[in-house]
Amino acid sequence: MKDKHRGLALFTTLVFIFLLGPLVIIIGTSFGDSSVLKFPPEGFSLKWYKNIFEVDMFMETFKVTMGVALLGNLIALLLGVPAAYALSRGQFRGKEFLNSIFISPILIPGVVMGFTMLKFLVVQFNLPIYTSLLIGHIVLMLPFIIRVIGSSLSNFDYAVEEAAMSLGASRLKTFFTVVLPNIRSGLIAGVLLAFLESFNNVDISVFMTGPGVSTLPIQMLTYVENYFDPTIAAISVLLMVLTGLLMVMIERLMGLSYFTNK
Amino acid sequence: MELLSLNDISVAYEKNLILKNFNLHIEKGELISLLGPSGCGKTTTLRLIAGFLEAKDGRFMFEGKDYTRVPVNKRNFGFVFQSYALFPHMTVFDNVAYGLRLRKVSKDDIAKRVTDMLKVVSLEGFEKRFPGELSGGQRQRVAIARALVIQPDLLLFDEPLSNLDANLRVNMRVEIRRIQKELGITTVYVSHDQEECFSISDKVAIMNQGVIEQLDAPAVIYKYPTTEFVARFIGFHNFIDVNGLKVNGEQVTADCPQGLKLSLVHRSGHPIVEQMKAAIRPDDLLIALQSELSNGLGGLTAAELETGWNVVAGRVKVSTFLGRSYQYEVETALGTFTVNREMEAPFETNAAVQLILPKEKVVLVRTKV
Amino acid sequence: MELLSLNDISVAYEKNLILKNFNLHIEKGELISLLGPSGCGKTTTLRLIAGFLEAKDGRFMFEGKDYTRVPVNKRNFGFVFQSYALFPHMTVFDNVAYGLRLRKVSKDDIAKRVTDMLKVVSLEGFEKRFPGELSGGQRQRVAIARALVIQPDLLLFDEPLSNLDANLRVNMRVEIRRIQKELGITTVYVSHDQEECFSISDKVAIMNQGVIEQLDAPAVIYKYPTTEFVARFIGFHNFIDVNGLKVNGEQVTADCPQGLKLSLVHRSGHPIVEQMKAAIRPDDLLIALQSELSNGLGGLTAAELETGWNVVAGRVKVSTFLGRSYQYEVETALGTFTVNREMEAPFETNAAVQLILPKEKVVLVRTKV
Amino acid sequence: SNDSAANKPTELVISTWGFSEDVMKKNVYEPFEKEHNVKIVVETGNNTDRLNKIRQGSSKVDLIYLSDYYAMQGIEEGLFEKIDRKNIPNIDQLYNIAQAPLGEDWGPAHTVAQLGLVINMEEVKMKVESWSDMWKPEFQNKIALPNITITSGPMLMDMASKHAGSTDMNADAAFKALKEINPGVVKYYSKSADLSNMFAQGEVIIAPMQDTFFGSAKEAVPSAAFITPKEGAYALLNTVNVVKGSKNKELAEKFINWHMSEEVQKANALDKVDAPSNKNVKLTEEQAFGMTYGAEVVENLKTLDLKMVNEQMASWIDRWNRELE
Amino acid sequence: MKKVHLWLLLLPGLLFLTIFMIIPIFMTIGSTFYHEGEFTVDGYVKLLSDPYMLKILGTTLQVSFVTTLVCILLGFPTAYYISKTKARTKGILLMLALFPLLTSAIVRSFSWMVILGKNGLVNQFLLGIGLIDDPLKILYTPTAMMIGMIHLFLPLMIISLVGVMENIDGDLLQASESLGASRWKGFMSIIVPLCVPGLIVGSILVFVGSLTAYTTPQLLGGKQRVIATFLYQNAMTLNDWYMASVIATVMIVITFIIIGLMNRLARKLNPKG
Ligand SMILES: Nc1ncnc2c1ncn2[C@@H]1O[C@H](COP(=O)(O)OP(=O)(O)OP(=O)(O)O)[C@@H](O)[C@H]1O
Ligand SMILES: Nc1ncnc2c1ncn2[C@@H]1O[C@H](COP(=O)(O)OP(=O)(O)OP(=O)(O)O)[C@@H](O)[C@H]1O
Ligand SMILES: [Mg+2]
Ligand SMILES: [Mg+2]
Repeated sequence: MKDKHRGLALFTTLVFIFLLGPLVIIIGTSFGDSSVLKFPPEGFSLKWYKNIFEVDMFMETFKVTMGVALLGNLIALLLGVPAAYALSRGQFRGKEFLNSIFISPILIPGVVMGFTMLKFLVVQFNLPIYTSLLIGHIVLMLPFIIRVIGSSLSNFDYAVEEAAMSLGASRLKTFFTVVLPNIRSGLIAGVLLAFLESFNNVDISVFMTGPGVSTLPIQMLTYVENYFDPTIAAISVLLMVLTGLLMVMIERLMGLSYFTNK
Repeated sequence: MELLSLNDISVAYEKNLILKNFNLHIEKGELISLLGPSGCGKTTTLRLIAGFLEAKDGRFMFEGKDYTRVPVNKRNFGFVFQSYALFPHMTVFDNVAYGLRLRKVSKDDIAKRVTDMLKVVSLEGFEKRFPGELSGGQRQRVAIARALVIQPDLLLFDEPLSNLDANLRVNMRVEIRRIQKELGITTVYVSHDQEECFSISDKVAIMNQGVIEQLDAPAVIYKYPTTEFVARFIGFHNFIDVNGLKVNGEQVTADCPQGLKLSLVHRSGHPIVEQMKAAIRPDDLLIALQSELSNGLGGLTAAELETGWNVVAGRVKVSTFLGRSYQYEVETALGTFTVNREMEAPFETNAAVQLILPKEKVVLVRTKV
Repeated sequence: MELLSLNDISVAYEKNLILKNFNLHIEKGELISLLGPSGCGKTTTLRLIAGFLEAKDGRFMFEGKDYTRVPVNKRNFGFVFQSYALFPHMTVFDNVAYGLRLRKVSKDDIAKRVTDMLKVVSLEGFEKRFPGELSGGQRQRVAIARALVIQPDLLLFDEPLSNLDANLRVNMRVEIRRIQKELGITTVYVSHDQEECFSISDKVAIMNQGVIEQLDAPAVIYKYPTTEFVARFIGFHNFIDVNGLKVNGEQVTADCPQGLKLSLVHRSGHPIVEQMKAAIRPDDLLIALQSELSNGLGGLTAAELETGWNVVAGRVKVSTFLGRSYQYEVETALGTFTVNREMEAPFETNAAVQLILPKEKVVLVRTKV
Repeated sequence: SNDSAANKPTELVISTWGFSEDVMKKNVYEPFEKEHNVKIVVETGNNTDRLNKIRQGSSKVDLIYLSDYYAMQGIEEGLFEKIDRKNIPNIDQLYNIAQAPLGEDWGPAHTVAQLGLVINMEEVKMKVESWSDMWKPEFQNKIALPNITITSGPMLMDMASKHAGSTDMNADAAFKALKEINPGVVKYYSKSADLSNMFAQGEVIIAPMQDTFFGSAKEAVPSAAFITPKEGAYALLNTVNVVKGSKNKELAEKFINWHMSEEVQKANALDKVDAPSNKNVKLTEEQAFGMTYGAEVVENLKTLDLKMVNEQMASWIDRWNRELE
Repeated sequence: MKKVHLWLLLLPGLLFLTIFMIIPIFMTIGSTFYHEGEFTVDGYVKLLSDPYMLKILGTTLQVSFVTTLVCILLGFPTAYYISKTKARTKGILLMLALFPLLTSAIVRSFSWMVILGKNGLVNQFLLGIGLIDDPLKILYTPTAMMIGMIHLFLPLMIISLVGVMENIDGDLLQASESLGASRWKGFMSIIVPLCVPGLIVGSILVFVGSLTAYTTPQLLGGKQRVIATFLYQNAMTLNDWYMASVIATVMIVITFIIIGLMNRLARKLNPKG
């Protein structure tokens, strides 16, 4: 098996170099001395990192972004998981149609969605900015939750659920003790993707921010409108470190193979 | 005491009616097997009883209560799945303990009962393994332990032993039977394996296309199948059309094609109707060279043998070694017969032989239900 | 002519050695079965031959060429998987046609050959279905058709019939054997089912923990197992320790525990060594009430019977109906014996009985390989 | 006044770009908050985003900072309150150009920047002194120009029509000139930061650039120089206006007055945030480096007729898209 | 499961989407047919009768197609390799593949400038080994734009594919090989069709992403315009939401058509997918 995959391994390595190479540059420049992106960086300095904490808005918007991504994710899970479950377990007409409805938010250009939501949520329904932002992000996250979790659900043998029920577990109990642990990898992948989608979103957030409510990507964008120094590279690096730590933590908590069953 | 009854139950997948006006009554403490060809509805029946499927029509009574709409998890029935359906994320111990935990059994009690049950299925020492780390046979045993440990009111087995090798299969079925009797758990058992069904059951139901064709004690079914389908299914490979049945108490004579005259003892008491066939097993059919024909063979007098009663001439076409015996395909004017005979050296291909149908071994079966 | 040979092959998963110095030689046109308990390495052997696994050591020769490193797709071996491994996205027709298409067979030819093959496996009319829409048995037949249709140089079957019901299983095995003989395709066949192995094979290899313990024609293995393991595996459920063997041509006498004296005919020609046991099948062991003992029973004279040669006294503990016969567990001073007897009415539990070990049916087996 | 009587601070919502927020807070917001018992809430974003939100009419913004071109759009669409100049006496201290860049009814400019030419001296062999020099063949494939959609886009139109010989802004002339230079343009940039990067990467050696960003370009390419062409540099005025419907108009005007004060303007200049539009602010040469400073410079900056620009914009963009590819 | 239960599970999500997205979007689309109080299709006529617009649309589609295709070509083998590795390695590789998503698109585009620019790493390298004498112009070309977008979207493709590949029975490839298929042929005829569901999801994500991407083309592309440019110009610069909605509707329709075509192609590859 091993030699047969050697070509593939090489290919994969190259793809990863392609994927990660730019990140190395970002990491490099974030420690550079110069205020322009240079690689290899000249000098060494932590001033860009210091700068992050000097600009209040970075921390404030970071909090908002995290809040929206986490709270939104939670709500998207509450809405999405039952739907994904019904879609994968139920046999009914119009299932395909519902399926496509649930992924439709991916298909609409971000600006249009953002603008539409501004028009309806903020202007028409007169919802508070933060609520609108949250709703916008939930809409954004739902398809990821439903798609990813749905596909791992459909790969999970229904007989196992029946076994649990025959042993006396209610549907809800079955879901939490048997289904959930087994779709863990899909769940984590879905949550992660949705989280990233929300965390990086600009298109929708741009319309849903207002006085005192803004998100980190918007703040970063605003920042580059005016400066281009490696501060945002430094932020990216911090985010990567944060995520890395988070993943290591998940791994520690949930065992070695949190991404994959078996 | 009747524990369970299915009354005029119909079940359908989409528009496909699988069970139609299905009836089944089971006494408390009984082990009843469902036997039938693939696709006849055995699993469907089990799933209906378990509550995984809803009947379109009819009623399901259990302990005198209407269970038709009782949800699965309120039924306290143990189910052993054809595909194991173990919880992949739990250890063997946790799999077995699952039902007990739901019943809020104390920790110590759980440990004890699970350990005991794992001993019963010969899986001591496997407590910490995950299902993915077990062989097929071991998984099946975990599934059985998991269903048994909750001391269910009814046990449902869907081909629980189909992935075990012969020895283990025999051991396990003896165990299942022992536990079932000991605990007095009423059980419905589905299997492909006839010997397994016969050996383990109080009663066997032979199913055909969603209908029970015969429900009787194993020995009765084995000896006295009522219909051609049942007979065929339990190993009567040889069938002969009969006409002009003459009944005289238990003694029956019949005319068959090609001038064959048949004399047989009809003991089953099953009614004799218009459309019937005579049937006999390969093991019961005697095969002999002309020279070997002798008085008393097959319960026939020398005179009878000579006048051709119950004797068919033919030629050996194929012979197969079966272990205990050789099996012959014998070509006759009435078609091909299958015969088994224990012997040291087999007949040659094309040898001319006589087939004798012992009076006591030929049964009459209806061609229609 | 030797077609295939495995020479001192070793196979390991990670660090687990599954086959160690494994040897197997197969003649052209032969059908050889691998029989053995779950986990003994049958599938591993097949996968090695197919080329899915690489040997750590040893050589695999095929038609005189070294095939050890020939890639799977250059081998032209048909493989029928235990888990079917049908292509879920292709219809039955396309599944079967897959190998032919790769061989650039013309469209018409493909249509013809696939249709023929589907007829062989009784799946006419299923061409357009997808594997997901078939029952287990139907899937298995598609898998068989898919492997057969390419007219492989070697056919490898991994429990191809384990999901079929008894009748279909018999039909299919006859079909497999017929096609195999007709096309003269050398075949390696793995199954749990002994009768299946015996009936279908030219030779049977009994495997135990990665080693072939005996490789012989079915009838030889059936009658003359060489080791205790083989004997146990093929249905000799009763074993007795023997000492003081006295050999006189084929006549052998032995002393057993509890003063039992055994006299037997040793026909197999297997060498007689130090550590041996006497073995007998439940079917061959005779069971009788004291009153039934008579001259000639089990090839023993009345005198012998009276002086206790080959006779063990015991009590019936359990009786089970097996269909053809009843099976009894009989408790004796030498342990529990298992006996089958065809009879109308079974012995009562606790009945005092005599077990007679017919001289011709007792075999001597080695306790070690 | 009455707001000092109430204990609960009034909320004043300010929409701004969001750069140097720390400095703005220190120099502008905090002192004002203290003095007037106000709580300042800031909304940040670029001109278009913020203007669009005002357009939707759901915003609670009181004051909005916009560059003059976008402010003009707001005015045209009636999004702003007219200001009462009496309440903003500090306006008198501003340079003329900053006092009423969009008309007497509308807000002043709190800072002035200029669009000049930045060149990489090391690479440029000739002497550059006019906007027209950009059309020189030497700069083929070495020049970047602003995109029509950004603030300096219309200024490019102006340069181009002048280059084509028209005395005032003439779209036909401009596009003729643009088509001429187009094949040699590396890129029409939309972000100034992007432009610094192009200098750093050696993609371009000349480009019109706002002096505000020259610092970073200089850092990237030490040999970069900022040149005021002989026709004059263009003024970039950042203005502040009161949003229609503001409940705190008076307070907002007080705030504008505060921002225009010498004190604030000087502090911001020293922190290198905004070039002062208050002519009373005096800076040393070093302090003024990189900033549009001094009456002589400021009063000579060229301005465009933004009303006309606004009217023409849609058709310009359309032609731009079609003709420059 | 009972129908009632099904709907109880589906309803919250469905209602949420309907109220907060579907109705608003339909009203936006609907508004493109009403301009100044009258039914009209002027916007569409204007857009679709303009050869220049059609050309831009064509280029955009082409770029999106190429991006999607390259993502498939790069993502497929990579995902396959990842799916074949052991659980632990798989976790790490997936995590690494996800990492680029943590970095804002702008930062990533800027880093590509550092790589592709005249003084960039690629040119320095090529000049260094003497392969070229003058720096290549890569930045500000359609190629640079596509590289940037591929980098942006490849992780999504990989993740979608790994998801389905993990669940493909390993025996299938062996079965095909035993029937005479080479590794490549087996891969193409068995693995690829079975990956169709993941391929579709991945392709939709990449395709829609590159169709609507705005910043990356703006930063890395040269003078090349894409349809999203017009959407943004109309929406943000000109504040012409009528035209913006028209363009958006056209883009949505195109997306649906493309997805329809992809599904059709997929069904050919894998009728059960
Ligand atoms: N989910 C389903 N959808 C549609 N038809 C089904 C479904 N499950 C089973 N069937 C059909 O119902 C019939 C009875 O199926 P069932 O599983 O009860 O058979 P069985 O007797 O258990 O067979 P086997 O011995 O092969 O397990 C079969 O014809 C089968 O094709
Ligand atoms: N992929 C694997 N990794 C590690 N061990 C394995 C793997 N596959 C099989 N084994 C081990 O190798 C041994 C032989 O397995 P094999 O599948 O050959 O058994 P078998 O004789 O076919 O059994 P069965 O009758 O249950 O199919 C078993 O002990 C099994 O646990
Ligand atoms: Mg079944
Ligand atoms: Mg196996």
